[in-house]
Amino acid sequence: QEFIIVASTTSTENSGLFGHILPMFQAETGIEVRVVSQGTGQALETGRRGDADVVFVHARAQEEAFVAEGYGVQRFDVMYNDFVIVGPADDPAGVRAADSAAAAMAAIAGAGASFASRGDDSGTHTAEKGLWSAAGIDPAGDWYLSTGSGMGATLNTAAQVPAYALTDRGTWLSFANRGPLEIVAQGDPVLFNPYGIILVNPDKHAHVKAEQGQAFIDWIVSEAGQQAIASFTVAGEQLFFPSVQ
Amino acid sequence: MTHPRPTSPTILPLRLEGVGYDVAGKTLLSDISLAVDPGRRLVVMGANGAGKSLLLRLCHGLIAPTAGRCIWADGSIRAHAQAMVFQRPILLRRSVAANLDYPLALRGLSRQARRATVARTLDRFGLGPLADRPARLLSGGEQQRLALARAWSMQPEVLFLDEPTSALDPSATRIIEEMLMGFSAEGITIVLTTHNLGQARRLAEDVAFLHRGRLIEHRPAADFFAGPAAPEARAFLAGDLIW
Amino acid sequence: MTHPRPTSPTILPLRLEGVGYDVAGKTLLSDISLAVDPGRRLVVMGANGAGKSLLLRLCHGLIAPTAGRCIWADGSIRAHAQAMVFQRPILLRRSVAANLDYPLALRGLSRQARRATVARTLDRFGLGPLADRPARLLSGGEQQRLALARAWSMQPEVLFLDEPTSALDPSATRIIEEMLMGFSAEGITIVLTTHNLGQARRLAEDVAFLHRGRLIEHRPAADFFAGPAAPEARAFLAGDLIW
Amino acid sequence: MAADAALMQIIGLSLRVTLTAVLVACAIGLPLGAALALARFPGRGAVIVVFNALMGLPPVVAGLVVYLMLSRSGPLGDLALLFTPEAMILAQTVLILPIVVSLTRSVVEDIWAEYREQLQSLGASRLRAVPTLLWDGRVSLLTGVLAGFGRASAEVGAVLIVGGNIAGHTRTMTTAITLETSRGNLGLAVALGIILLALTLTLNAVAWGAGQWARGRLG
Amino acid sequence: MAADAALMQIIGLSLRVTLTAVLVACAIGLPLGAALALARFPGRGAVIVVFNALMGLPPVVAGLVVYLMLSRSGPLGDLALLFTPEAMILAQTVLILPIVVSLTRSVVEDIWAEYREQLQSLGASRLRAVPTLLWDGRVSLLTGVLAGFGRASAEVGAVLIVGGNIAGHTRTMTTAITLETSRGNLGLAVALGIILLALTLTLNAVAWGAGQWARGRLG
Ligand SMILES: Nc1ncnc2c1ncn2[C@@H]1O[C@H](COP(=O)(O)OP(=O)(O)OP(=O)(O)O)[C@@H](O)[C@H]1O
Ligand SMILES: Nc1ncnc2c1ncn2[C@@H]1O[C@H](COP(=O)(O)OP(=O)(O)OP(=O)(O)O)[C@@H](O)[C@H]1O
Ligand SMILES: [Mg+2]
Ligand SMILES: [Mg+2]
Repeated sequence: QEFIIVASTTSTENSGLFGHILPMFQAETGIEVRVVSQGTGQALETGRRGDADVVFVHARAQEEAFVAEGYGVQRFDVMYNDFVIVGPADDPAGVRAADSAAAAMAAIAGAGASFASRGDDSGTHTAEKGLWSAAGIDPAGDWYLSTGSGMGATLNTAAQVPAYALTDRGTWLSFANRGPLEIVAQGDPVLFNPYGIILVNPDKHAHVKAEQGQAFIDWIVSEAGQQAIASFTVAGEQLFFPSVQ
Repeated sequence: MTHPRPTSPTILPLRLEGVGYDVAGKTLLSDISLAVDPGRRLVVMGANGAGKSLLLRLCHGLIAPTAGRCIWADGSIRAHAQAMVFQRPILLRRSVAANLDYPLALRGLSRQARRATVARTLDRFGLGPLADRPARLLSGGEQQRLALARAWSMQPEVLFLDEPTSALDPSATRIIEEMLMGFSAEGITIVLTTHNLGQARRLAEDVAFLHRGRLIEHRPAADFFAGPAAPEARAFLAGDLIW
Repeated sequence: MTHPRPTSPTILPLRLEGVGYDVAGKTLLSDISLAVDPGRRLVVMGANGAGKSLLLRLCHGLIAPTAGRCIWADGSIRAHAQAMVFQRPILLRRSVAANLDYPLALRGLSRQARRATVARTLDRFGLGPLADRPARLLSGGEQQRLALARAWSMQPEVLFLDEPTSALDPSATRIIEEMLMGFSAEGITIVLTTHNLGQARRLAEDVAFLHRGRLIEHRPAADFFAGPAAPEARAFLAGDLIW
Repeated sequence: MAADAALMQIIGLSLRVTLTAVLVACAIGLPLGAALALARFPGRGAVIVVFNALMGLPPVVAGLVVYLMLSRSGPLGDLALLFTPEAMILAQTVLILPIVVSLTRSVVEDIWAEYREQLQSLGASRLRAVPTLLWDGRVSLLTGVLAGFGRASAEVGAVLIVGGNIAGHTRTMTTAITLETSRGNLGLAVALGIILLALTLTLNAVAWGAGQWARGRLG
Repeated sequence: MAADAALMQIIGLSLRVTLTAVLVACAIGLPLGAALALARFPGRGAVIVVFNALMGLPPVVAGLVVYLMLSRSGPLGDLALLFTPEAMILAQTVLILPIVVSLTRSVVEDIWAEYREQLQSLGASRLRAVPTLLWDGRVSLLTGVLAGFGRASAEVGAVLIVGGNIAGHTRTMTTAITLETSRGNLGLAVALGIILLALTLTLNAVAWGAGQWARGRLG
């Protein structure tokens, strides 16, 4: 039984995407894909140490560094989803009125409303830091809760406090414990969240199953793979959008 | 005796009515009927494994009979105002003095009263120099002496003693025997087992003789030693029995 | 005796040279010099707490002297071919038969040889009916008998016995004494403590008398009982000592 | 994390939460375990089995249960305890209580087997025997308490859920280690683990010293 | 997860990993703990303290250490054990070994205090006394083994790191619970926790029954 190990992020695993597409790939090629879902930083570290054959994450700058250092062969765009800002339905900071993501963040900070940050250097956390700097704010204070946890745990926290939070739409749609939270801001192009896939460099780690790994990459960027991604829905909503035309 | 007199006995006699004791289908004691009368010195005799210790534990209320009943004069199953010295005394993992203090504290005596009683008891039993020693490191005889002292300090109306001098040297044995006679003179009831025939003769007013879990003689000591009716008892006194 | 003769003694005499034993700054034994000669019956006497059990444990090699030395004729510190019956025997949490089997298995005897020895021992000590009982539930005397049986089955050249009949009934005591005389006749060396003066008179060839951790007499039994030199020993024999 | 002050704060919180939880678990678990060793009642075996099994209570489940209790929508929501150190203490207490109870029961059962008749003869009720047995078994009980302490100090699943791992407020050593791991900072994670173990080691050394001293005095 | 087959597979893996780890930890830990109770050597106190402290080894740290060993860039990388059930067994064994060792030492020390002179007199060397003491202490040792089992079966931090929580391959009950929690499916997480506890309960009931039977035969 052939298999490869893919180090990926919790957001893709938690959303159920892999459960949807991997059986199709296996049916086609006979290759089993074992997905280890970790924080983005940890997933890249796993690749760097040669413990995965493929990494599949969303943190563009870090991915490019990974390739530049020679740990990855090449980065391929696969798909994107987007981030949304969620918050208490009564929207104490008036985020709904903001006309951009940065303005939304400024409103939260301005009102001193609670904000739950993942604080784990994940792709989502990196995107959040980008939004704060775009808003010209250095978030600190009692209202800013750095949970140091995965997306799900952070949303669990945000639902309880309640607090605003930045989350990817995939996790949000499949998240069951929303409490008073709902989407209060979305649609700004800066909330675009691209996923890349990279084969771990067999020159660094000779045991990497380059052939099967490349087969997976080839398939996922192929027509069939892209369609598989597009056909994945949660509650009737498409979560991920193919980025290969 | 420096020991205060106990209040007049009210819990005696203790009556055993058709008492039996089975464990796991084995009958260890059967059909024992017996009254422990107030103020008497009863010596329980019998070969090893005859059931003497079981009988004392039944009387003392530590095990419950599986047939018949043990009942005190006041109707209780397990009366206070009794104490027992075990064949193999169990000492607490504390000092000698703390072992003496423990049952007194259980009875709710004040710290002061306890200190006085402990001091008196240590002195009475020659345990003064050992007061601060960990009780479990004492020699065999010292442990037995401590167990005796502890029982004495509880001022019981009935005192059960299971081979209480088996580890004692001859002079200690003599002193303990004298003390037991003294208690008896104060009205304390004594139930004792011993394999020391001389001791039995010296102490017994009544004798109960057990054989394989049955009570086959219960008579005044003078009669018993003059010539027991049961052949087993006769053989026992002659040292004839073989296991 | 159905027991096979031991091979001729080579490990004796055991010599104690200026042996002392201190615990936590307290001197429990001091300056004991003594030889345990082959084939003799040595009875160690003394009041409670005199140090008899400590002396036996030192000789048997269970504790190491803090001064002086104990040395066997073959130069070893702790010889095999010895066995000891403790004042308070420790039985394993197993059946009576398994308790007898254990030391034999330690010696590497075959299953068959063990089964035969166990059967013979059970029979010899009247423990047959108790073979399958959990050893820890035996009566006090039965436990002591089992401990004696276990030591016997090990076919020692030297047998240490710490008050071995203290829990036995009179006839069991007599039988054990006869057996000890029998072992002695076979050449087994016996070191025994007892508070039973009659037993000491019956068994002793030599007497060692301890007083407060010191060896104050070590003489042939006849001399000792005729009239010990030391006043402490005289008082002890008269039962005069008080603690 | 780089700042020493932050590290100190995290260490302080870890110690406070764990030690308080151990203290509470002992205050309840030692007498309860001893009582369970002594008591005879129908269903006693079942209770013992349940406590034994609860030694295997998954921390996440313990955390979730406490979370659902303390949640704003839960029965105790009004106490506003969620995401506070108090909630973490509660979750850890739930987690280690079965360990303390089961190990205490086991130790006390052994001593009780030896002491039962003697204590009853001396006039001790079963209730009164509890402190006696705990005191006489103190050296052996120590290992069980240390096992509970170890479990609490190493635990992350429960404190993460009810504490939220909020920086500067409910972040402990273990949640910090988990965070650094998910950031891929494996070296830092291991370093934090070593600091935690060093703390644990120190506490254990002190406990052992105390135990030896007690044993010496007790013979 | 919905599929029963998947659930069965997860349960099977959990049991396999945990029971194997307990078995290995007992095979090493029981004799080692007993030996530690008997042996007298300089530094013995330190070794005991270290094992006591290691009861508080954070699972994440144990997981990381095993991870760093088994990683392709680690010393044992060529074994290709990472993200396999075997790696999980190894990590859990590391985790519960100190528990088994420490609790065994504590129990055996108590029996040894009673047995020492008698066993030496009967001719048992310290080495030979080890199996004797383990056998005679078997009822008391059971609770320690169950504590180790509980820790292993409830554990998630270490198996997550070295197993990777790969669906159908290294996903266990506890990692599934963690996953469902992070999905916000708290109800499902608690339900899985209850299944896990039910399994633990069953195993504990069997162990208790066996222990009672042994106690009956042993007196
Ligand atoms: N480990 C120990 N620590 C402190 N004191 C001890 C220890 N062992 C024995 N002792 C003390 O040493 C003295 C001698 O003890 P030993 O057991 O040898 O007495 P013995 O002569 O056998 O008395 P008995 O006739 O009562 O058995 C006693 O006073 C006892 O309390
Ligand atoms: N819990 C028990 N389970 C099984 N058998 C027991 C139990 N307790 C006592 N026995 C048995 O019952 C019999 C009587 O025991 P008991 O201790 O009363 O004897 P005893 O007359 O005191 O003997 P000794 O003179 O040796 O002390 C013994 O054969 C003993 O083995
Ligand atoms: Mg008896
Ligand atoms: Mg002695």
